[in-house]
Amino acid sequence: MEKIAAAVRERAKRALATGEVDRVFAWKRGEFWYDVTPAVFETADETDELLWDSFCVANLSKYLTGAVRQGFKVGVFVKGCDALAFNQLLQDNRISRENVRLFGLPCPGMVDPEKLKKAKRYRGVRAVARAGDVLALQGKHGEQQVEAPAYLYDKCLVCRHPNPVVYDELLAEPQPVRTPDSDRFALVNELEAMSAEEKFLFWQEQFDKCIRCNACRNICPACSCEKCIFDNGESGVAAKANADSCEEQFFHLIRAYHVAGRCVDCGECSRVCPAGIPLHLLNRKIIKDIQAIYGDYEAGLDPNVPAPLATYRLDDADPFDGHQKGGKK
Amino acid sequence: MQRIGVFVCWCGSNIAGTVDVAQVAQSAAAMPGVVYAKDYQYMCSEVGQNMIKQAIAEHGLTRVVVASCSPRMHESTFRKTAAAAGLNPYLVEVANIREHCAWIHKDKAEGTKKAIALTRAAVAKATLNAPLVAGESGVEKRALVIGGGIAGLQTALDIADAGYAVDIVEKSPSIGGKMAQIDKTFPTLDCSACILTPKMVDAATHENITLYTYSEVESVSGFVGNFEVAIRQKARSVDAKKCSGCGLCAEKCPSRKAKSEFDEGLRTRGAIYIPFPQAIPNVPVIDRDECTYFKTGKCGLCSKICPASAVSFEQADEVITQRYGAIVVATGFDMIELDKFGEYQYGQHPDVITSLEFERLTNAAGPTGGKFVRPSDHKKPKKVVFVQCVGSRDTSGRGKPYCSKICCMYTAKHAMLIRDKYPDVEASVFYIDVRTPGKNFDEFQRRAVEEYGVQYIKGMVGKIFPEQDKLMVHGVDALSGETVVIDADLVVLASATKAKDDAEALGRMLSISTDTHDFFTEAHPKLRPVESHTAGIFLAGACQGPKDIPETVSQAGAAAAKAIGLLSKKKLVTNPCVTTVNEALCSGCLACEKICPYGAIAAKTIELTNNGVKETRVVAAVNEALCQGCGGCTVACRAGAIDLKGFTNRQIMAEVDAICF
Amino acid sequence: MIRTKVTPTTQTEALAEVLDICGTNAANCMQCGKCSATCPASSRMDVLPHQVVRLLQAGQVEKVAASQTIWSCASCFACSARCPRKVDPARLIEAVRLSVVRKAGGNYLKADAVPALADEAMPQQALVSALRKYSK
Amino acid sequence: MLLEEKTSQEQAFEPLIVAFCCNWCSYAGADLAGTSRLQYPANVKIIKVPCSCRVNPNFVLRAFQKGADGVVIAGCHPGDCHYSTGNYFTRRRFTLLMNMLDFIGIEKERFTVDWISAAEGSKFAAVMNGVLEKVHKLGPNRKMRDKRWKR
Repeated sequence: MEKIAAAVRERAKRALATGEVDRVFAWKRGEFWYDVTPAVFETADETDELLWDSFCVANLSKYLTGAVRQGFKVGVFVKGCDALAFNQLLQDNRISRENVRLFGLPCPGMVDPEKLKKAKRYRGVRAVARAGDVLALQGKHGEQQVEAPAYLYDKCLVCRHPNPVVYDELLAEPQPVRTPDSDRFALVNELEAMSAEEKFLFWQEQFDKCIRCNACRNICPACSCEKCIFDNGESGVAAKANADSCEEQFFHLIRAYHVAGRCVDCGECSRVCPAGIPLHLLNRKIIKDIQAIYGDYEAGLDPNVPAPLATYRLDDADPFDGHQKGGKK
Repeated sequence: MQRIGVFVCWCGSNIAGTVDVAQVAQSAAAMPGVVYAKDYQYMCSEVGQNMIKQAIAEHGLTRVVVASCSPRMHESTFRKTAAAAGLNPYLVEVANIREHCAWIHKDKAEGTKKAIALTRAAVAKATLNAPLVAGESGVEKRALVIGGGIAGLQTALDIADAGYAVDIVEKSPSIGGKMAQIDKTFPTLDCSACILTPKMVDAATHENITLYTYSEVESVSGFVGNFEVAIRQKARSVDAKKCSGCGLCAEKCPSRKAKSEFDEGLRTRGAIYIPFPQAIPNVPVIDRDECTYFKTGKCGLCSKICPASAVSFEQADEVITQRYGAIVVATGFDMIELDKFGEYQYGQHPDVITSLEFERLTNAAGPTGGKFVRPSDHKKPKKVVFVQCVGSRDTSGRGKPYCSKICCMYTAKHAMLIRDKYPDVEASVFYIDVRTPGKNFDEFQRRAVEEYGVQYIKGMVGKIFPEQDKLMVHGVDALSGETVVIDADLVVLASATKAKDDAEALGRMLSISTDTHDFFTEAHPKLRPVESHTAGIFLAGACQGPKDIPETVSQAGAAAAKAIGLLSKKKLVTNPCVTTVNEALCSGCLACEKICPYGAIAAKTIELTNNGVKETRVVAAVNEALCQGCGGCTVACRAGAIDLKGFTNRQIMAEVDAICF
Repeated sequence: MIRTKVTPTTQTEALAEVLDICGTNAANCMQCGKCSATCPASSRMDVLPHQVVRLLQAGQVEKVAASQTIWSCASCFACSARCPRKVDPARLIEAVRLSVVRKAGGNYLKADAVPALADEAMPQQALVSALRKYSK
Repeated sequence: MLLEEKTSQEQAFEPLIVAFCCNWCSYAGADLAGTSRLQYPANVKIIKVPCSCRVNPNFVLRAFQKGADGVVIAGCHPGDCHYSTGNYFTRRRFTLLMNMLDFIGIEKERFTVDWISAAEGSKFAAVMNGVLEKVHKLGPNRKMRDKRWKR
């Protein structure tokens, strides 16, 4: 991975030095060893700080909306899920393809620091190196090697697209897909099997934890409205105060509904939720329904295929026509 | 704060019988914003309306709520009342306490409670009502008629005579349609060509009519009064301006394999051909699929012999774009295929023909020159059997479940004509029911039986076996309960009518609906029979359902009258309840554009300064003249940037809140 | 022969039984006679198929039950295939037949008796139909 | 809770049903139900919308929040939409919303979409009676309800 990282750095430097792009969106080190933060690079010199490692989980696509609108030509690194997000933003007219240089990065899956912490591998670590599926935790007392899959984010374990679905150039060899697609609906299926009462209690407990920090919304590549309806006092549904649990239900249902057919299932909403609400389950429920009822559609795969809620078929399933009377056919 | 007046109507005892109207008025008076509340026996009466006008003036009302019958009944009445008193008509709301309350509940306490809730919802909505001004749009003084059969011709002539320009688009190389193929017309037996040809000539020479033959409508956009239509004029490969119509090319064309469409395939035609002698325009067309020159690059005989050098192999399709105020659809009908009716031997035996083929066979200008002979051996038949309802009234899926309407009459006509000309020929008709409602229709059919001795047999034909040069027709006489067999020489099948195969596609292009059988649906089966659901688009003839010629012509006249009524208007008032975009909220994702059935939403680029930085942004823009106000886009818009006037998100939510009060 | 007047009705138990057995709706029939015209066995029938349907529409099950027709029908289903109204006359006839043979002792033929009666030249279809028809 | 008390409370339960009806078909169907003097309980309150596709999921959730025990959306039959395609979108949108409500534990029976034409007054009454019956069985909707809401 370090070898690829060097190539990544080199490519960014060249892009800025030759004026191929005005800005490069990439990652740099945050405060801690497990902390990687998105960063904007404006000059070739700055790119020494640029990095690519097992913690580059942050999706950079959404940052493009502002920069592209101001007329900058931007270079951006995309992993598999980021590329889906990129396409979704493209479909929503939030960015323009011409102003973006896409550097594709096949992704081996990102490491979840929380999992390392839970496994008590956390203490004393200064840096983490990676070769294939082996993580080398380097600390005060030397190096310790662990198997990477055990510490990857859950969402990475059911990743369908480790390789970008769209890019201008690919900077590494493609990665194999880890698990079959069906696995990602396991939890949804479990919840569906519960009684109405159990389901409600489960979700009420989850939604009650919500502090309305809006992290889920801000990270989401499908949530890209100029002004969210929940921030708009005129809309009649705006509410920030956690006055009553019903408002959290409203917020989260509508949030999930607004990304229906547009969610690329990157799982970022759940990852960033400080309260640990499994928001991605709502999204996946919708994805599952759409696939079951309206056929295979994957948001972000092809921006030219109309989204399920932006189209219809005359012979769509009709769960409401219990009477089968009247009307055409 | 609004100053709202609430007016509760008794509707005599219709409402007052189950709703305590006084209590509704009393409760309304206490609702937020209400400064005046009153009940009266008949709010829609002159006295009632004056009461509203007076209250608007005296109490300075800014909103009016009328709790009365359905808004479908009197909303426009009360809007006019408010307008007369100087209030914007869209500041009026109606609470439906009759159809939705008084008439369905028996218990007075319950009814009163519900009436109060409905009134509260109307008050809550009215509070948020905004004054709306209906827009205006002009009317393009030109009509388009799609289809050049008798329906289209009659419509076009009527509109043109009223002084408006009309374009006729006809798919085939000549106008005339099905009627041109017919020999005689029932119930008067006048010659079809004799009454149609003058109309064709009239249309061709009328100063207000332009013909586009061998042309098809390619796209339609716009709205009532302002349609924009692209017409594809297919390449004739003959320059109509140079051609004198001498017909030499058609005569000399060496390719003779193509079947004549006009003669129902009973004879062949050249690759370059004039469909029939009276064709208008009298200009040949090259069937490029059949032409040796187009297939191999060799031949070109027509071009060489044309005295006017009118043949042009290079001619290309031309697309003409034109604006129209009204469109009349008159695309006509077809006959069903009979491949599912193997028992009748159609297609297997040349002497089993359809009624339309029979028309050509007996026509003086037809393939036999009017000589009544059968196709197989050109001998004169002795016995002719007619079978009605071949595929009509058939729910089994082989045919069509509806009655084709015209077959009883034309079969009687055919049988009668045979018996009249050739008294030695026997004619029998198998029928299920004889349906002859129409002026002089039943008399006509009875004459066939009583004067001309046509054998009518109630029953169907089960199978036909060819035996030597005869066709053994096995059937049943259901009335006598006998099985029958007739050794016929010719069998004529009255196949069912059907909508044109491309009717649904055209319907989609025009955004007008079709029924289960692809006939165009009228706006109301009784009261608006010639209008489609889309304003400005009218229907004439058999494209709306099976019809005979008199009916077609009267519907064509009616459609023309509707079109003239529209074209004569200076301005059209548009619906003010349209959507608007709040550009500050719009992200330009154009989810709204994708679901708009009217193409009323388009992208627009705006420039703005965001925190001192200049940005360009794409936003949605609504064409108010196109928007019909369904509001589907408002739901597609996640940010609520697009909203529907008269039914805003806030208004509907206020109603929900008031109902759940 | 003396003609007696009948009272058309759809409310008889016998009719209900017949309609229950076959599951088709005689009311769909518009008496076009296609079935009778099509029927290859009509020459042996005293009541033609379309008349069977009409009698059933009027509730006259006994007349059909007493007819030769129900035993002449070869169950070739030509009538059903060509019926424009999906009435399925063959099934109606079969149902009447069943309502007769289901009555105690009503069996027309025992299965054991068939081999002796079988005709080598008889087509398979008719043979199977006969078994179905006579051995309930 | 004493049994007696419970029964009396159940008897007192008067469900609140909010029905969104499209102007062209279902609202007219409701008018016809009235004109034909068909009975359905007063618990159903109708809000007119131009087309069933005007109904925002926000409205449905809002109604539940504010105390509705059931919500109905009624539109023209698919294929008969006055705006030609509106109800096709309604069908997709609310198929998904209904499944979602079910997924978080709001009983499917509380949310009904149906196609009622202007000629189907009796169907309108039948659908409303059906909804009432189902909601009666389920009892008051306490889920999603704004706790500040009192009736």
